[in-house]
Amino acid sequence: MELRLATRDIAGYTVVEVRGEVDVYTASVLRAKLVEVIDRGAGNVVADLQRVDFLDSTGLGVLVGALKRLRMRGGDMSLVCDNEKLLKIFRITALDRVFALHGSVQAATATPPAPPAG
Amino acid sequence: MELRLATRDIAGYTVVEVRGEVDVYTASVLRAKLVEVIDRGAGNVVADLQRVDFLDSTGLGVLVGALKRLRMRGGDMSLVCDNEKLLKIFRITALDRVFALHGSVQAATATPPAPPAG
Amino acid sequence: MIPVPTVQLAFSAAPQYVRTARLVAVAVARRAGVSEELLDEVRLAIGEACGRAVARHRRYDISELVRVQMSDDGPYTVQVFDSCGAEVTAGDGTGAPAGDEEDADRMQEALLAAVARDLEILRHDAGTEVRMVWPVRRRLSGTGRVTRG
Amino acid sequence: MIPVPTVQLAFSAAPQYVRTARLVAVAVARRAGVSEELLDEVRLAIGEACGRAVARHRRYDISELVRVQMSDDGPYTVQVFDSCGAEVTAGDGTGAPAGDEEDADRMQEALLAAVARDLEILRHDAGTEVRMVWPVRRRLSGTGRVTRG
Ligand SMILES: Nc1ncnc2c1ncn2[C@@H]1O[C@H](COP(=O)(O)OP(=O)(O)O)[C@@H](O)[C@H]1O
Ligand SMILES: Nc1ncnc2c1ncn2[C@@H]1O[C@H](COP(=O)(O)OP(=O)(O)O)[C@@H](O)[C@H]1O
Repeated sequence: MELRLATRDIAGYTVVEVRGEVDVYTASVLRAKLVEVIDRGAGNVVADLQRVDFLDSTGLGVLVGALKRLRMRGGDMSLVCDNEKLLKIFRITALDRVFALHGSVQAATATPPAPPAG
Repeated sequence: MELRLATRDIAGYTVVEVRGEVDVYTASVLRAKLVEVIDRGAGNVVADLQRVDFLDSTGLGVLVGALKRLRMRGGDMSLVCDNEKLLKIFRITALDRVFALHGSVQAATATPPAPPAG
Repeated sequence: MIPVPTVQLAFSAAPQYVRTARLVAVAVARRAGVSEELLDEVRLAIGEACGRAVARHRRYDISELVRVQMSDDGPYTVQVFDSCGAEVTAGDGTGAPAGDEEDADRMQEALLAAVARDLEILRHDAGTEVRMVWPVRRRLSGTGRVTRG
Repeated sequence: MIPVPTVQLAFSAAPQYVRTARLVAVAVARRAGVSEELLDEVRLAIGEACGRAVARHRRYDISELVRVQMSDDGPYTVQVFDSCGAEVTAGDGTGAPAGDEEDADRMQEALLAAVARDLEILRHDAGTEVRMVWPVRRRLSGTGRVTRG
Protein backbone atom coordinates (compact mmCIF):
# COMPACT_ATOMS: atom_id res chain seq x y z
CA MET A 1 0.00 0.00 0.00
CA GLU A 2 3.01 2.24 0.36
CA LEU A 3 4.18 4.39 -2.49
CA ARG A 4 7.05 3.16 -4.66
CA LEU A 5 8.76 5.27 -7.29
CA ALA A 6 11.22 4.42 -10.07
CA THR A 7 12.70 6.63 -12.77
CA ARG A 8 14.12 5.73 -16.18
CA ASP A 9 14.94 7.59 -19.41
CA ILE A 10 13.26 6.53 -22.64
CA ALA A 11 13.76 8.30 -25.98
CA GLY A 12 14.19 11.79 -24.53
CA TYR A 13 11.51 11.37 -21.86
CA THR A 14 11.95 10.90 -18.14
CA VAL A 15 9.49 8.24 -17.10
CA VAL A 16 8.52 8.22 -13.43
CA GLU A 17 6.82 4.96 -12.57
CA VAL A 18 4.44 5.34 -9.62
CA ARG A 19 3.17 2.32 -7.68
CA GLY A 20 0.80 2.08 -4.74
CA GLU A 21 -1.42 4.73 -3.18
CA VAL A 22 -0.93 8.43 -3.84
CA ASP A 23 -2.90 10.14 -1.13
CA VAL A 24 -2.78 12.77 1.58
CA TYR A 25 -0.22 10.57 3.35
CA THR A 26 2.20 9.87 0.50
CA ALA A 27 1.69 12.73 -1.98
CA SER A 28 4.60 14.63 -0.46
CA VAL A 29 6.93 11.79 -1.49
CA LEU A 30 5.76 12.00 -5.11
CA ARG A 31 6.05 15.79 -5.02
CA ALA A 32 9.65 15.59 -3.81
CA LYS A 33 10.56 13.11 -6.54
CA LEU A 34 8.98 15.17 -9.33
CA VAL A 35 10.62 18.37 -8.11
CA GLU A 36 13.97 16.58 -7.97
CA VAL A 37 13.59 15.21 -11.50
CA ILE A 38 12.52 18.58 -12.91
CA ASP A 39 15.24 20.50 -11.06
CA ARG A 40 17.84 18.08 -12.41
CA GLY A 41 16.77 19.25 -15.87
CA ALA A 42 14.16 16.81 -17.13
CA GLY A 43 12.03 18.69 -19.63
CA ASN A 44 9.63 15.98 -20.73
CA VAL A 45 8.21 13.89 -17.98
CA VAL A 46 5.88 10.92 -18.26
CA ALA A 47 4.17 9.86 -15.03
CA ASP A 48 3.31 6.19 -15.41
CA LEU A 49 0.25 5.61 -13.21
CA GLN A 50 -0.58 2.12 -14.43
CA ARG A 51 0.22 0.58 -11.06
CA VAL A 52 -1.43 3.24 -8.92
CA ASP A 53 -4.20 1.68 -6.79
CA PHE A 54 -5.57 4.85 -5.33
CA LEU A 55 -5.27 8.54 -6.15
CA ASP A 56 -6.89 11.38 -4.24
CA SER A 57 -7.05 15.14 -4.70
CA THR A 58 -3.71 15.64 -2.93
CA GLY A 59 -2.11 13.39 -5.54
CA LEU A 60 -3.87 15.28 -8.34
CA GLY A 61 -2.60 18.54 -6.84
CA VAL A 62 0.96 17.23 -7.01
CA LEU A 63 0.56 16.22 -10.66
CA VAL A 64 -0.85 19.63 -11.58
CA GLY A 65 1.92 21.34 -9.60
CA ALA A 66 4.58 19.40 -11.51
CA LEU A 67 2.95 20.24 -14.83
CA LYS A 68 2.96 23.95 -13.98
CA ARG A 69 6.59 23.80 -12.89
CA LEU A 70 7.53 22.09 -16.16
CA ARG A 71 5.52 24.42 -18.37
CA MET A 72 7.23 27.44 -16.78
CA ARG A 73 10.48 25.98 -18.12
CA GLY A 74 9.08 25.13 -21.52
CA GLY A 75 8.69 21.42 -20.67
CA ASP A 76 5.65 19.20 -20.49
CA MET A 77 4.23 16.22 -18.64
CA SER A 78 1.93 13.47 -19.81
CA LEU A 79 0.33 10.59 -17.93
CA VAL A 80 0.04 6.89 -18.61
CA CYS A 81 -3.17 5.49 -17.25
CA ASP A 82 -5.21 2.49 -18.39
CA ASN A 83 -7.35 2.10 -15.32
CA GLU A 84 -11.01 3.10 -15.63
CA LYS A 85 -11.19 4.01 -11.93
CA LEU A 86 -8.42 6.60 -12.29
CA LEU A 87 -9.63 7.80 -15.69
CA LYS A 88 -12.95 8.58 -14.05
CA ILE A 89 -11.18 10.75 -11.49
CA PHE A 90 -9.40 12.67 -14.26
CA ARG A 91 -12.71 13.22 -16.01
CA ILE A 92 -14.52 14.40 -12.87
CA THR A 93 -11.82 16.97 -12.17
CA ALA A 94 -11.52 17.93 -15.88
CA LEU A 95 -7.83 17.05 -15.74
CA ASP A 96 -8.32 14.85 -18.78
CA ARG A 97 -8.33 18.14 -20.70
CA VAL A 98 -5.19 19.40 -18.94
CA PHE A 99 -2.99 16.33 -19.31
CA ALA A 100 -2.27 14.19 -22.34
CA LEU A 101 -3.34 10.71 -21.26
CA HIS A 102 -1.80 7.61 -22.87
CA GLY A 103 -2.66 3.94 -22.60
CA SER A 104 0.94 2.75 -22.37
CA VAL A 105 4.48 4.04 -21.80
CA GLN A 106 5.22 3.08 -25.39
CA ALA A 107 2.45 5.35 -26.68
CA ALA A 108 3.59 8.17 -24.39
CA THR A 109 7.17 8.02 -25.67
CA ALA A 110 6.51 7.13 -29.34
CA THR A 111 6.91 10.65 -30.73
CA PRO A 112 10.22 12.41 -29.98
CA PRO A 113 9.67 15.26 -27.51
CA ALA A 114 9.36 18.80 -28.84
CA PRO A 115 12.58 20.78 -28.33
CA PRO A 116 12.30 23.23 -25.40
CA ALA A 117 10.78 26.52 -26.47
CA GLY A 118 13.18 29.47 -26.23
CA MET B 1 -11.01 -13.08 4.54
CA GLU B 2 -14.28 -14.94 4.69
CA LEU B 3 -14.45 -18.52 5.86
CA ARG B 4 -14.59 -21.29 3.26
CA LEU B 5 -15.22 -24.92 4.06
CA ALA B 6 -14.90 -28.12 2.00
CA THR B 7 -15.41 -31.73 3.02
CA ARG B 8 -14.01 -34.93 1.51
CA ASP B 9 -13.59 -38.55 2.64
CA ILE B 10 -10.14 -40.10 2.75
CA ALA B 11 -9.41 -43.63 3.97
CA GLY B 12 -12.17 -43.73 6.59
CA TYR B 13 -11.66 -40.12 7.72
CA THR B 14 -13.86 -37.12 7.05
CA VAL B 15 -11.54 -34.27 6.22
CA VAL B 16 -12.95 -30.78 6.71
CA GLU B 17 -10.77 -28.24 4.97
CA VAL B 18 -11.00 -24.81 6.58
CA ARG B 19 -9.85 -21.67 4.78
CA GLY B 20 -9.80 -18.05 5.88
CA GLU B 21 -10.43 -16.53 9.30
CA VAL B 22 -12.12 -18.46 12.08
CA ASP B 23 -13.12 -15.84 14.58
CA VAL B 24 -15.98 -14.48 16.67
CA TYR B 25 -17.69 -13.57 13.39
CA THR B 26 -17.36 -16.84 11.47
CA ALA B 27 -16.95 -19.52 14.15
CA SER B 28 -20.69 -20.26 14.05
CA VAL B 29 -20.33 -21.32 10.41
CA LEU B 30 -17.59 -23.81 11.28
CA ARG B 31 -19.61 -25.05 14.24
CA ALA B 32 -22.64 -25.70 12.03
CA LYS B 33 -20.53 -27.61 9.51
CA LEU B 34 -18.85 -29.80 12.13
CA VAL B 35 -22.16 -30.56 13.84
CA GLU B 36 -23.66 -31.49 10.49
CA VAL B 37 -20.76 -33.79 9.61
CA ILE B 38 -20.82 -35.48 13.01
CA ASP B 39 -24.61 -35.86 13.06
CA ARG B 40 -24.45 -37.45 9.61
CA GLY B 41 -22.31 -40.16 11.22
CA ALA B 42 -18.68 -39.18 10.67
CA GLY B 43 -16.70 -40.85 13.46
CA ASN B 44 -13.20 -39.74 12.59
CA VAL B 45 -12.83 -36.15 11.62
CA VAL B 46 -9.71 -34.34 10.48
CA ALA B 47 -9.87 -30.55 10.54
CA ASP B 48 -7.35 -29.30 7.99
CA LEU B 49 -6.27 -25.86 9.21
CA GLN B 50 -3.36 -25.37 6.80
CA ARG B 51 -5.10 -22.49 5.04
CA VAL B 52 -6.46 -20.78 8.14
CA ASP B 53 -5.06 -17.23 8.40
CA PHE B 54 -6.45 -16.35 11.77
CA LEU B 55 -7.92 -18.33 14.65
CA ASP B 56 -9.24 -16.89 17.89
CA SER B 57 -10.64 -18.37 21.09
CA THR B 58 -14.14 -18.65 19.61
CA GLY B 59 -12.69 -20.87 16.88
CA LEU B 60 -10.80 -22.91 19.46
CA GLY B 61 -14.03 -23.31 21.42
CA VAL B 62 -15.72 -24.72 18.34
CA LEU B 63 -12.92 -27.23 17.76
CA VAL B 64 -13.04 -28.38 21.40
CA GLY B 65 -16.84 -28.60 21.23
CA ALA B 66 -16.64 -30.83 18.16
CA LEU B 67 -14.05 -33.05 19.80
CA LYS B 68 -16.27 -33.51 22.86
CA ARG B 69 -19.27 -34.30 20.67
CA LEU B 70 -17.25 -36.89 18.77
CA ARG B 71 -15.73 -38.50 21.85
CA MET B 72 -19.22 -38.94 23.37
CA ARG B 73 -19.97 -41.12 20.35
CA GLY B 74 -16.68 -43.00 20.45
CA GLY B 75 -15.17 -40.95 17.63
CA ASP B 76 -12.15 -38.66 17.49
CA MET B 77 -10.86 -35.54 15.79
CA SER B 78 -7.33 -34.55 14.83
CA LEU B 79 -5.99 -31.34 13.34
CA VAL B 80 -3.66 -30.60 10.44
CA CYS B 81 -1.59 -27.51 11.08
CA ASP B 82 1.83 -26.56 9.78
CA ASN B 83 1.72 -22.89 10.64
CA GLU B 84 3.90 -21.72 13.53
CA LYS B 85 1.49 -18.87 14.33
CA LEU B 86 -1.40 -21.29 14.91
CA LEU B 87 0.77 -23.89 16.64
CA LYS B 88 1.74 -21.22 19.13
CA ILE B 89 -1.95 -20.62 19.89
CA PHE B 90 -2.47 -24.34 20.50
CA ARG B 91 0.51 -24.40 22.85
CA ILE B 92 -0.62 -21.31 24.81
CA THR B 93 -4.05 -22.83 25.42
CA ALA B 94 -2.59 -26.31 26.07
CA LEU B 95 -4.76 -27.67 23.25
CA ASP B 96 -1.66 -29.26 21.76
CA ARG B 97 -2.12 -31.86 24.50
CA VAL B 98 -5.81 -32.30 23.75
CA PHE B 99 -5.66 -32.68 19.97
CA ALA B 100 -3.41 -34.86 17.84
CA LEU B 101 -1.67 -32.36 15.55
CA HIS B 102 -0.35 -33.44 12.15
CA GLY B 103 1.81 -31.68 9.60
CA SER B 104 -0.21 -32.83 6.58
CA VAL B 105 -3.51 -34.44 5.64
CA GLN B 106 -1.51 -37.45 4.48
CA ALA B 107 0.03 -37.89 7.93
CA ALA B 108 -3.38 -37.43 9.59
CA THR B 109 -5.00 -40.15 7.46
CA ALA B 110 -2.04 -42.57 7.14
CA THR B 111 -3.19 -45.01 9.84
CA PRO B 112 -6.69 -46.50 9.42
CA PRO B 113 -9.06 -45.10 12.06
CA ALA B 114 -9.73 -47.18 15.17
CA PRO B 115 -13.15 -48.88 14.97
CA PRO B 116 -15.73 -47.11 17.14
CA ALA B 117 -15.67 -48.33 20.74
CA GLY B 118 -18.82 -50.16 21.81
CA MET C 1 -31.89 -4.79 22.97
CA ILE C 2 -29.64 -5.17 19.95
CA PRO C 3 -28.20 -1.78 19.11
CA VAL C 4 -28.37 -0.10 15.71
CA PRO C 5 -25.16 -0.98 13.86
CA THR C 6 -22.86 1.98 14.29
CA VAL C 7 -19.16 2.57 14.15
CA GLN C 8 -17.45 5.72 15.29
CA LEU C 9 -13.85 6.61 14.63
CA ALA C 10 -11.93 9.56 16.00
CA PHE C 11 -8.33 10.36 15.20
CA SER C 12 -5.78 13.08 15.68
CA ALA C 13 -5.29 15.24 12.63
CA ALA C 14 -2.47 13.37 10.91
CA PRO C 15 -2.50 12.19 7.28
CA GLN C 16 -1.77 8.55 8.07
CA TYR C 17 -5.08 8.18 9.89
CA VAL C 18 -6.98 9.17 6.77
CA ARG C 19 -5.91 5.77 5.47
CA THR C 20 -7.26 4.16 8.59
CA ALA C 21 -10.56 5.98 8.09
CA ARG C 22 -10.79 4.76 4.47
CA LEU C 23 -10.12 1.21 5.61
CA VAL C 24 -12.80 1.33 8.27
CA ALA C 25 -15.40 3.10 6.16
CA VAL C 26 -15.03 0.57 3.35
CA ALA C 27 -15.08 -2.43 5.71
CA VAL C 28 -18.24 -1.15 7.38
CA ALA C 29 -19.82 -0.27 4.03
CA ARG C 30 -19.16 -3.79 2.74
CA ARG C 31 -20.77 -5.33 5.83
CA ALA C 32 -23.62 -2.84 5.64
CA GLY C 33 -24.46 -4.18 2.19
CA VAL C 34 -23.20 -1.37 -0.05
CA SER C 35 -22.61 -2.99 -3.44
CA GLU C 36 -19.05 -3.72 -4.55
CA GLU C 37 -19.26 -1.28 -7.48
CA LEU C 38 -19.87 1.59 -5.07
CA LEU C 39 -17.03 0.78 -2.69
CA ASP C 40 -14.47 2.74 -4.74
CA GLU C 41 -16.72 5.78 -4.45
CA VAL C 42 -17.02 5.28 -0.71
CA ARG C 43 -13.25 4.91 -0.37
CA LEU C 44 -12.54 8.07 -2.33
CA ALA C 45 -15.30 10.16 -0.76
CA ILE C 46 -14.36 9.29 2.82
CA GLY C 47 -10.70 9.88 2.03
CA GLU C 48 -11.49 13.32 0.64
CA ALA C 49 -13.80 14.27 3.50
CA CYS C 50 -11.30 13.15 6.14
CA GLY C 51 -8.37 14.71 4.27
CA ARG C 52 -10.34 17.95 4.24
CA ALA C 53 -10.95 17.74 7.99
CA VAL C 54 -7.29 16.95 8.74
CA ALA C 55 -6.14 19.86 6.57
CA ARG C 56 -8.55 22.22 8.33
CA HIS C 57 -7.45 21.13 11.80
CA ARG C 58 -3.82 21.64 10.83
CA ARG C 59 -4.46 24.94 9.10
CA TYR C 60 -6.26 26.37 12.14
CA ASP C 61 -4.05 24.60 14.66
CA ILE C 62 -6.86 22.64 16.28
CA SER C 63 -5.85 19.80 18.58
CA GLU C 64 -9.28 18.11 18.77
CA LEU C 65 -9.75 14.74 17.11
CA VAL C 66 -11.40 14.47 13.70
CA ARG C 67 -14.55 12.38 14.13
CA VAL C 68 -16.24 9.99 11.71
CA GLN C 69 -19.55 8.27 12.30
CA MET C 70 -20.86 5.41 10.16
CA SER C 71 -24.31 3.99 10.50
CA ASP C 72 -26.38 1.61 8.48
CA ASP C 73 -29.70 1.94 10.18
CA GLY C 74 -31.27 2.65 6.81
CA PRO C 75 -28.90 3.56 3.97
CA TYR C 76 -25.18 3.69 4.73
CA THR C 77 -24.52 7.14 6.18
CA VAL C 78 -21.11 8.57 6.90
CA GLN C 79 -20.61 11.83 8.77
CA VAL C 80 -17.19 13.47 9.06
CA PHE C 81 -16.87 16.21 11.67
CA ASP C 82 -14.13 18.77 12.00
CA SER C 83 -13.82 21.15 14.95
CA CYS C 84 -13.26 24.30 12.93
CA GLY C 85 -16.27 26.41 13.89
CA ALA C 86 -16.96 29.96 12.74
CA GLU C 87 -15.01 31.35 15.67
CA VAL C 88 -11.85 29.56 14.63
CA THR C 89 -12.08 30.08 10.88
CA ALA C 90 -12.82 33.81 11.28
CA GLY C 91 -9.24 34.36 12.42
CA ASP C 92 -6.39 33.93 9.96
CA GLY C 93 -5.34 30.33 9.58
CA THR C 94 -1.65 29.92 10.37
CA GLY C 95 -1.10 28.17 7.07
CA ALA C 96 -3.51 29.22 4.36
CA PRO C 97 -3.40 26.90 1.34
CA ALA C 98 -0.95 27.77 -1.39
CA GLY C 99 0.51 26.31 -4.58
CA ASP C 100 -0.58 22.77 -5.33
CA GLU C 101 -2.66 22.71 -2.16
CA GLU C 102 -4.96 25.27 -3.71
CA ASP C 103 -5.32 23.12 -6.83
CA ALA C 104 -5.88 20.12 -4.60
CA ASP C 105 -8.62 21.96 -2.69
CA ARG C 106 -10.48 22.74 -5.91
CA MET C 107 -10.23 19.14 -7.07
CA GLN C 108 -11.28 17.92 -3.67
CA GLU C 109 -14.53 19.79 -4.01
CA ALA C 110 -15.11 18.41 -7.49
CA LEU C 111 -14.39 14.86 -6.35
CA LEU C 112 -16.52 15.06 -3.23
CA ALA C 113 -19.45 16.46 -5.18
CA ALA C 114 -19.11 13.75 -7.82
CA VAL C 115 -18.54 10.61 -5.77
CA ALA C 116 -20.38 11.23 -2.51
CA ARG C 117 -24.05 10.47 -2.82
CA ASP C 118 -26.36 13.04 -1.27
CA LEU C 119 -23.48 15.20 -0.15
CA GLU C 120 -24.31 17.80 2.47
CA ILE C 121 -21.86 20.15 4.13
CA LEU C 122 -23.42 21.49 7.32
CA ARG C 123 -21.96 24.30 9.41
CA HIS C 124 -22.45 23.79 13.13
CA ASP C 125 -21.18 26.07 15.88
CA ALA C 126 -18.54 23.56 16.84
CA GLY C 127 -17.34 22.90 13.30
CA THR C 128 -18.44 21.50 9.96
CA GLU C 129 -20.03 18.18 9.14
CA VAL C 130 -19.69 16.44 5.79
CA ARG C 131 -22.52 13.96 5.42
CA MET C 132 -22.72 11.34 2.70
CA VAL C 133 -25.21 8.56 2.03
CA TRP C 134 -25.02 5.40 -0.10
CA PRO C 135 -27.78 2.91 -0.80
CA VAL C 136 -27.50 -0.61 0.63
CA ARG C 137 -28.39 -3.71 -1.33
CA ARG C 138 -29.86 -5.74 1.49
CA ARG C 139 -30.36 -5.60 5.24
CA LEU C 140 -28.25 -7.63 7.60
CA SER C 141 -29.91 -9.57 10.34
CA GLY C 142 -28.17 -7.21 12.74
CA THR C 143 -27.70 -10.02 15.22
CA GLY C 144 -24.45 -11.18 13.67
CA ARG C 145 -25.47 -14.73 14.47
CA VAL C 146 -26.99 -15.80 11.19
CA THR C 147 -25.69 -19.23 10.35
CA ARG C 148 -25.34 -20.40 6.81
CA GLY C 149 -24.96 -24.05 5.82
CA MET D 1 -0.32 22.48 18.43
CA ILE D 2 -0.01 19.05 16.87
CA PRO D 3 -1.99 16.57 18.96
CA VAL D 4 -0.67 13.35 20.41
CA PRO D 5 -1.29 10.56 17.88
CA THR D 6 -4.49 8.88 18.96
CA VAL D 7 -7.22 6.82 17.35
CA GLN D 8 -10.51 5.96 19.00
CA LEU D 9 -12.99 3.44 17.68
CA ALA D 10 -16.46 2.74 19.04
CA PHE D 11 -18.83 0.11 17.66
CA SER D 12 -22.10 -1.55 18.45
CA ALA D 13 -21.74 -4.99 20.00
CA ALA D 14 -21.78 -7.14 16.85
CA PRO D 15 -19.13 -9.74 15.94
CA GLN D 16 -18.36 -8.29 12.53
CA TYR D 17 -16.99 -5.10 14.07
CA VAL D 18 -14.41 -7.10 15.99
CA ARG D 19 -12.78 -7.59 12.59
CA THR D 20 -12.88 -3.88 11.99
CA ALA D 21 -11.24 -3.31 15.37
CA ARG D 22 -8.46 -5.79 14.54
CA LEU D 23 -7.87 -4.07 11.22
CA VAL D 24 -7.63 -0.65 12.81
CA ALA D 25 -5.51 -1.72 15.76
CA VAL D 26 -2.97 -3.40 13.48
CA ALA D 27 -2.88 -0.49 11.02
CA VAL D 28 -2.28 1.97 13.84
CA ALA D 29 0.27 -0.33 15.49
CA ARG D 30 2.22 -0.58 12.24
CA ARG D 31 2.28 3.20 11.84
CA ALA D 32 3.14 3.61 15.52
CA GLY D 33 6.29 1.58 14.92
CA VAL D 34 5.38 -1.74 16.55
CA SER D 35 7.67 -4.31 14.91
CA GLU D 36 6.24 -6.67 12.29
CA GLU D 37 6.89 -9.75 14.46
CA LEU D 38 4.61 -8.37 17.15
CA LEU D 39 1.68 -7.51 14.86
CA ASP D 40 0.22 -11.02 15.05
CA GLU D 41 0.15 -10.66 18.82
CA VAL D 42 -1.54 -7.29 18.54
CA ARG D 43 -4.12 -8.67 16.10
CA LEU D 44 -4.97 -11.62 18.32
CA ALA D 45 -4.98 -9.67 21.59
CA ILE D 46 -7.22 -6.88 20.31
CA GLY D 47 -9.52 -9.45 18.74
CA GLU D 48 -9.82 -11.30 22.04
CA ALA D 49 -10.33 -8.15 24.10
CA CYS D 50 -12.99 -6.82 21.72
CA GLY D 51 -14.64 -10.22 21.39
CA ARG D 52 -14.83 -10.34 25.17
CA ALA D 53 -16.44 -6.90 25.31
CA VAL D 54 -18.96 -7.77 22.58
CA ALA D 55 -19.88 -11.01 24.33
CA ARG D 56 -20.38 -9.18 27.63
CA HIS D 57 -22.57 -6.50 26.06
CA ARG D 58 -24.71 -9.16 24.44
CA ARG D 59 -24.84 -11.31 27.54
CA TYR D 60 -26.03 -8.41 29.70
CA ASP D 61 -28.11 -6.84 26.96
CA ILE D 62 -26.22 -3.54 26.93
CA SER D 63 -26.86 -1.24 23.99
CA GLU D 64 -23.86 1.07 24.53
CA LEU D 65 -21.01 0.98 22.05
CA VAL D 66 -17.83 -0.96 22.80
CA ARG D 67 -14.95 1.53 22.86
CA VAL D 68 -11.32 1.10 21.87
CA GLN D 69 -8.60 3.68 22.30
CA MET D 70 -5.18 3.42 20.70
CA SER D 71 -2.36 5.79 21.48
CA ASP D 72 1.33 5.82 20.77
CA ASP D 73 2.43 8.69 22.92
CA GLY D 74 5.12 6.45 24.36
CA PRO D 75 4.66 2.71 23.80
CA TYR D 76 1.64 1.56 21.80
CA THR D 77 -1.24 1.36 24.26
CA VAL D 78 -4.65 -0.11 23.50
CA GLN D 79 -7.57 0.16 25.88
CA VAL D 80 -10.81 -1.73 25.31
CA PHE D 81 -13.80 -0.59 27.34
CA ASP D 82 -17.05 -2.42 27.91
CA SER D 83 -20.06 -0.88 29.67
CA CYS D 84 -20.78 -3.80 31.96
CA GLY D 85 -20.26 -2.27 35.39
CA ALA D 86 -20.82 -4.00 38.73
CA GLU D 87 -24.46 -2.95 38.75
CA VAL D 88 -25.15 -4.74 35.49
CA THR D 89 -23.11 -7.87 36.08
CA ALA D 90 -24.57 -8.38 39.59
CA GLY D 91 -27.91 -9.28 38.00
CA ASP D 92 -28.24 -12.51 36.08
CA GLY D 93 -27.03 -12.19 32.52
CA THR D 94 -29.80 -13.16 30.11
CA GLY D 95 -27.48 -15.55 28.34
CA ALA D 96 -24.79 -16.99 30.62
CA PRO D 97 -22.07 -18.81 28.68
CA ALA D 98 -22.56 -22.51 28.09
CA GLY D 99 -21.06 -25.36 26.08
CA ASP D 100 -18.22 -24.36 23.78
CA GLU D 101 -18.60 -20.75 24.86
CA GLU D 102 -17.38 -21.71 28.29
CA ASP D 103 -14.36 -23.44 26.77
CA ALA D 104 -13.84 -20.41 24.57
CA ASP D 105 -13.93 -18.10 27.60
CA ARG D 106 -11.21 -20.11 29.33
CA MET D 107 -9.04 -20.06 26.22
CA GLN D 108 -9.68 -16.39 25.76
CA GLU D 109 -8.17 -15.70 29.16
CA ALA D 110 -5.17 -17.87 28.39
CA LEU D 111 -4.62 -16.17 25.03
CA LEU D 112 -5.05 -12.66 26.36
CA ALA D 113 -2.61 -13.31 29.20
CA ALA D 114 -0.08 -14.79 26.80
CA VAL D 115 -0.15 -12.41 23.85
CA ALA D 116 -1.05 -9.03 25.37
CA ARG D 117 1.98 -7.30 26.80
CA ASP D 118 1.45 -5.77 30.23
CA LEU D 119 -2.16 -6.89 30.37
CA GLU D 120 -4.31 -5.15 32.95
CA ILE D 121 -8.02 -5.68 33.49
CA LEU D 122 -9.40 -2.74 35.46
CA ARG D 123 -12.90 -2.61 36.94
CA HIS D 124 -14.44 0.84 36.75
CA ASP D 125 -17.94 1.78 37.89
CA ALA D 126 -19.08 2.12 34.30
CA GLY D 127 -17.57 -1.14 33.10
CA THR D 128 -14.27 -2.92 32.61
CA GLU D 129 -11.16 -1.81 30.79
CA VAL D 130 -8.67 -4.17 29.20
CA ARG D 131 -5.37 -2.36 28.77
CA MET D 132 -2.47 -3.67 26.72
CA VAL D 133 0.90 -2.19 25.86
CA TRP D 134 3.46 -3.03 23.17
CA PRO D 135 6.90 -1.52 22.66
CA VAL D 136 7.55 0.63 19.59
CA ARG D 137 10.73 0.41 17.56
CA ARG D 138 11.06 4.08 16.69
CA ARG D 139 9.21 7.34 17.11
CA LEU D 140 7.38 8.95 14.22
CA SER D 141 7.81 12.62 13.64
CA GLY D 142 4.18 13.02 14.58
CA THR D 143 3.76 15.72 11.97
CA GLY D 144 3.06 13.27 9.18
CA ARG D 145 5.04 15.51 6.85
CA VAL D 146 8.40 13.77 6.88
CA THR D 147 9.61 13.51 3.32
CA ARG D 148 11.89 10.76 2.20
CA GLY D 149 13.91 10.94 -1.04
N1 LIG E 1 -18.66 -17.80 4.72
C1 LIG E 1 -18.94 -16.97 5.73
N2 LIG E 1 -17.98 -16.15 6.17
C2 LIG E 1 -18.24 -15.30 7.18
N3 LIG E 1 -19.39 -15.24 7.84
C3 LIG E 1 -20.36 -16.02 7.46
C4 LIG E 1 -20.20 -16.90 6.37
N4 LIG E 1 -21.34 -17.54 6.19
C5 LIG E 1 -22.17 -17.09 7.10
N5 LIG E 1 -21.61 -16.19 7.90
C6 LIG E 1 -22.31 -15.61 9.03
O1 LIG E 1 -23.25 -14.71 8.48
C7 LIG E 1 -23.36 -13.56 9.26
C8 LIG E 1 -23.54 -12.38 8.36
O2 LIG E 1 -23.44 -12.82 7.07
P1 LIG E 1 -23.45 -11.80 5.91
O3 LIG E 1 -24.47 -10.77 6.22
O4 LIG E 1 -23.59 -12.52 4.63
O5 LIG E 1 -22.00 -11.14 6.05
P2 LIG E 1 -20.93 -10.78 4.91
O6 LIG E 1 -21.30 -9.41 4.48
O7 LIG E 1 -19.61 -10.84 5.63
O8 LIG E 1 -21.04 -11.81 3.82
C9 LIG E 1 -22.12 -13.52 10.15
O9 LIG E 1 -22.46 -13.29 11.45
C10 LIG E 1 -21.47 -14.89 10.01
O10 LIG E 1 -21.50 -15.60 11.23
N1 LIG F 1 7.34 5.16 0.50
C1 LIG F 1 6.57 5.85 1.34
N2 LIG F 1 5.28 5.51 1.49
C2 LIG F 1 4.49 6.20 2.32
N3 LIG F 1 4.87 7.27 3.03
C3 LIG F 1 6.11 7.67 2.92
C4 LIG F 1 7.02 6.96 2.10
N4 LIG F 1 8.19 7.54 2.23
C5 LIG F 1 8.02 8.56 3.05
N5 LIG F 1 6.77 8.66 3.48
C6 LIG F 1 6.32 9.75 4.35
O1 LIG F 1 6.83 9.45 5.62
C7 LIG F 1 5.92 9.79 6.62
C8 LIG F 1 5.98 8.74 7.69
O2 LIG F 1 6.87 7.77 7.28
P1 LIG F 1 7.06 6.48 8.13
O3 LIG F 1 7.11 6.87 9.55
O4 LIG F 1 8.21 5.73 7.61
O5 LIG F 1 5.69 5.73 7.85
P2 LIG F 1 5.44 4.21 7.56
O6 LIG F 1 5.29 3.58 8.92
O7 LIG F 1 4.16 4.20 6.78
O8 LIG F 1 6.59 3.66 6.78
C9 LIG F 1 4.59 9.93 5.94
O9 LIG F 1 3.97 11.09 6.33
C10 LIG F 1 4.86 9.94 4.45
O10 LIG F 1 4.54 11.19 3.88
